[in-house]
Amino acid sequence: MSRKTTDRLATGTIYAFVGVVVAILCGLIGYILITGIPDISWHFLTSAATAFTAGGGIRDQLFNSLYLLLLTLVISFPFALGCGIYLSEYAPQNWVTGLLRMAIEVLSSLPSVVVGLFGYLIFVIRFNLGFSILAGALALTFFNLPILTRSIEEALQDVPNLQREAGVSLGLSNWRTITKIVLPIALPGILTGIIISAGRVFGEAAALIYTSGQSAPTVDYGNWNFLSADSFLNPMRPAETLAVHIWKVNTEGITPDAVAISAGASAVLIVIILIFNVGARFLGQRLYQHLTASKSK
Amino acid sequence: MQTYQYDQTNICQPTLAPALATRELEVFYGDKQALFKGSLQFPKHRITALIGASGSGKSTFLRCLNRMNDRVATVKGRILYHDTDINQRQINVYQVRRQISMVFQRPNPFAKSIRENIAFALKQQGLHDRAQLAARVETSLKAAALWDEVKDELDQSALALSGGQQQRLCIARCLALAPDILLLDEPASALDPISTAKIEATLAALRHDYTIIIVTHNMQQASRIADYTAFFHLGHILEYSETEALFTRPQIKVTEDYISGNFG
Amino acid sequence: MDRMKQNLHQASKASYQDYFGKSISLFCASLVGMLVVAILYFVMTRGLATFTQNHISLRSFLLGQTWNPTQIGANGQPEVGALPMIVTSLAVTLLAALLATPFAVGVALFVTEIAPRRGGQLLQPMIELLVGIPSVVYGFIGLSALVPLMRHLFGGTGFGILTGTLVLFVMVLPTITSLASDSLRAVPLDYHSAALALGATRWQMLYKVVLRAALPGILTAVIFGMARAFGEALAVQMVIGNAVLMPKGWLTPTSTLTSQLTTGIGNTTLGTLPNNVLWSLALILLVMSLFFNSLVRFIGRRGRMQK
Amino acid sequence: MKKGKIFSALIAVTITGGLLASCGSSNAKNASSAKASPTKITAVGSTALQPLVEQAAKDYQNKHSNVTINVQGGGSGTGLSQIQSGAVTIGNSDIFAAQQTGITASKLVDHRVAVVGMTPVVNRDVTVKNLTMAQLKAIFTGKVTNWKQVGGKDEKINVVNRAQGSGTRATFEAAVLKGAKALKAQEQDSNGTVQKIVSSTPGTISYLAFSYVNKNIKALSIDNVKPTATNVTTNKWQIWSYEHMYTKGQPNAATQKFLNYIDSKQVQNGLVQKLGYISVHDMQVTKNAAGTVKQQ
Repeated sequence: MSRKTTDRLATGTIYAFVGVVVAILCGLIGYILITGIPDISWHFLTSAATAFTAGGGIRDQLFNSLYLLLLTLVISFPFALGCGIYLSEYAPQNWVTGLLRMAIEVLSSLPSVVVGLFGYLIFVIRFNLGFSILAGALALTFFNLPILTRSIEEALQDVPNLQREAGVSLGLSNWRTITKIVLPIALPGILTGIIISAGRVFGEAAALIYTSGQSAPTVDYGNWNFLSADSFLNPMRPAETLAVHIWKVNTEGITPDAVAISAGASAVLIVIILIFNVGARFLGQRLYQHLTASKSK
Repeated sequence: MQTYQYDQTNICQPTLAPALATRELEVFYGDKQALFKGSLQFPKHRITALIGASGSGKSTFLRCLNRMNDRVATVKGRILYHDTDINQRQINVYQVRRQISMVFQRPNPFAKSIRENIAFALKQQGLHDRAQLAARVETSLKAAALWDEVKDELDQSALALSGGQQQRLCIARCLALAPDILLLDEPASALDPISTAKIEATLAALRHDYTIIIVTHNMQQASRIADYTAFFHLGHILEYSETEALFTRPQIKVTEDYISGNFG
Repeated sequence: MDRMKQNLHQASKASYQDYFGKSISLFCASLVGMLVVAILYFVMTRGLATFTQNHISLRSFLLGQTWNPTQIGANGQPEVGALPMIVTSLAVTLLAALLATPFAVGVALFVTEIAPRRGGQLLQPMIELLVGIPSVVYGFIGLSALVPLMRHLFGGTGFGILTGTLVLFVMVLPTITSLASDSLRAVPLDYHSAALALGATRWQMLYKVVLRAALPGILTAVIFGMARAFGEALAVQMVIGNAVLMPKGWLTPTSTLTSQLTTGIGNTTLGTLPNNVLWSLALILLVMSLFFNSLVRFIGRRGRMQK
Repeated sequence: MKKGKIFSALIAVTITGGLLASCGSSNAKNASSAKASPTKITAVGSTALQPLVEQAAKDYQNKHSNVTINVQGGGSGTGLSQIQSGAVTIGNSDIFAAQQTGITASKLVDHRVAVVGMTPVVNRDVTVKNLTMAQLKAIFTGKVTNWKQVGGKDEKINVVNRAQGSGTRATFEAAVLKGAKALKAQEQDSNGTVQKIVSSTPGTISYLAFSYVNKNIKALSIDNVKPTATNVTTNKWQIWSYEHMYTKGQPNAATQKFLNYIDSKQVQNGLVQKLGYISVHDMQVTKNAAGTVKQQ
């Protein structure tokens, strides 16, 4: 077989693989959207869920999902960033560092129900946080940290060493060089990491059933005092997220329109992740251009 | 292949006041020794060239001078600057690098605008006055002979410049900090002859205000611009004298073979 | 002159900055490390209780084939043989990773090398979308579409390793793809040009140079993918049949470690044997992923040395 | 200059945010416990009972604003172990505390709030409509493996069991298997999943709470008794159990009031029946933990 034929064959194979993946992708996303979109209405998005009658919405679940995601990122991002910077820029090449890396990778393979139960026994019971958004966010931080740390480290490592030398040789501290020169260049990569982990947080159910709970008490969207019990911003209140709601409706739901709610909620979830994805990319590009002055000419 | 004697060296002691000097500098990468007992004195406001084949240790030596090897290698010996041994742990390495600045082999401007490339380090040092910053940007770009080419596009990305322009921007970036000593690691090796000529002209103009130490592959370049030249071979500094003397009357056989192209 | 000497000896703003930066990042790293240690310790103490408090022999746990923690078996010990689950977990994880890797690498190559514009801007975000679909949705689509399909094609009930593998395949695809394309992107462009300049065809360039250079990164991507497959519970639970039986073929109901863990954890009481053995299952999961992790690292290191 | 600041500001915000959130937890807690005016009741456990308690709690709180009731699932096992350790106010369970290993039932006070009936269900393609108790037992112990052995068409029986330790399974095994060992088969935890599997897999048999029987699956009669609420109240239909809300010792006043509310006519005749349970008030018999049934 000549080199040319091999080349053509290999390219063909890659195209075939891509074709199959695209087919699965379109099939799956199409299926979710087609079955779900007809069930989405303004009423569905803006009314509260019902326990046993038809016509319930997902307002609270939707908000809870977003709020939980935000809180999780706020807690986990700084630590992941610090850890990623440490591993990429400061860590000496020795067994301790190797162990840390391995531990982080092992953490990412823990089944979510174990993380959930750990979160339940530690945060909900021991720290007395109760079933709360905060407990959920802390449990999800365990999930988020490995993938986020890893992608931040990778993104930092992809920045050419020449940039670090340039900064350091001007008498800048390593820290300044990292934060002001290396980090902006690594930003698109870091954003990808955030998107992926955000998607996972959004779709996670098992870890949240035991931590942020599976009931959504009525909250007052006009109450901005986040210490008040019925404020929508109170991190100490229990909160059922969209993914947990889908799980609950599917497994124990007795509403007559459970199938429609589940399909609609799944579609909403996908659409939101899509918006998030596109938005984050756009924002990342803008921020990158802003920070590096590399406007496309 | 001829065998050479490395214990035979010819190192001059320039009479001019030294800006920087090394005493028995040795560098190890793990177990491998890359530099053996390098002792040189660099006269103030002169250009010194470091020449030698690839892997002769000249870049390694240069990178020691502002402690850029800290994280990758073990450096032993003394580096004297202002009567202080700066190769010590307790020395403020950032202060050292502010005084002893470095330009690298491959141009490495920051992924920022041209203006920001120069102003960035100044701002980090606490200079925030707009007018002063603008003045410093202008003077250093002029000193690096880049001003006329870029003065209308200071807010463009530095990455859009040509290689030669980028390298001169890197020089300007160092000059803006008003260092004492400028270290250049083969600054022209990745550039075309025209850009190289421009860089050489820039360096020649700078020699009155700066002490310059330049690593180069190019012996013509060394003979054109350098006042003093040191020859490195396999981690040893074999010969160091005034450039003219070194190129016309080398005292060591290896040097002679190297500069006449009979090497190996 | 004196001033300079003083400056050289004195710490400056930059020194403090670096001190600050190093401490804060070290703090974060050690905190992350501590979290990991905490959760590992937690799982370990609970998982080991089966052996230390309930005096189950490790042998009967690892090699036994009957799982019935609430009943006493013939030997007077509760029946807690986890072998069927270990086998099934290993099987579905390995198969899913084996199946997904060529697809993921293919897509990653497409996205980074063949059509970076179209692929990178459209295909990759779409694939990353898959990560966000809750596993319960995967499970129900698997249950309502894949299981009947399998039953139709191969007979039986449609529940089993094959169905589980296929669902996991889709679930790990995005993880492996996006990490693999990251590591492909990190291969310097010089490598490409150098190979092409030597007259290599695109495939030779990709196979001999780019893939080779990105190998450690791709292996890490596979570990992360396997990790996800290992830990996945809700989706697999619905399509694998969830019966603790040795798999006798591609499509006989069986159970993974995680699916049994998830099913049982809400129905048992903390501190009792049926609960402790579930934590032991989690411990096995940990040990297994540790093993895979080391194995892949070892292979990666060998691969790099031969390069 | 502005550009540079943005990034550091970003980092600063996230870091302080993170620190605040992590230490803020204790602050927030102090603040809420300092107010301490609303009594907090936390009920955890059975997922089957959760919708009832959750809805009842919602209605109750509308009338009594000084109580915050937090209802969560987690499974009967979780409910019982958490009430035993005193971590929650109420532990919801599908089974008697005495039936669960590791639980000291004498320390817990049982509050029976509803009755749930369970029925064997089959895929619609199964032609059998009625089984004897003995046949049902034979199927779930693996002695009968084909529908034609019990009067149906020639089709393999696919058994889907419920999770070990779950209330549904305990009830079913107590009423049907009576101590015999169940066949090793698929095990599913949730009613919804079982419903889906039974409706989509030909030849499948499993069992569900009454409220989950829908038009896609078929409920079977046993010994010609139909699975109806009326038959449960007289114990003619034997597969049923209580839904329990356990407290550790006697409940405090606020909890007792809430439990009374659930036991009230309003809830028992309204919500309980709307959600597909059977009111405890309607029962003409009682059952104890050992499964002995007595006329009331």
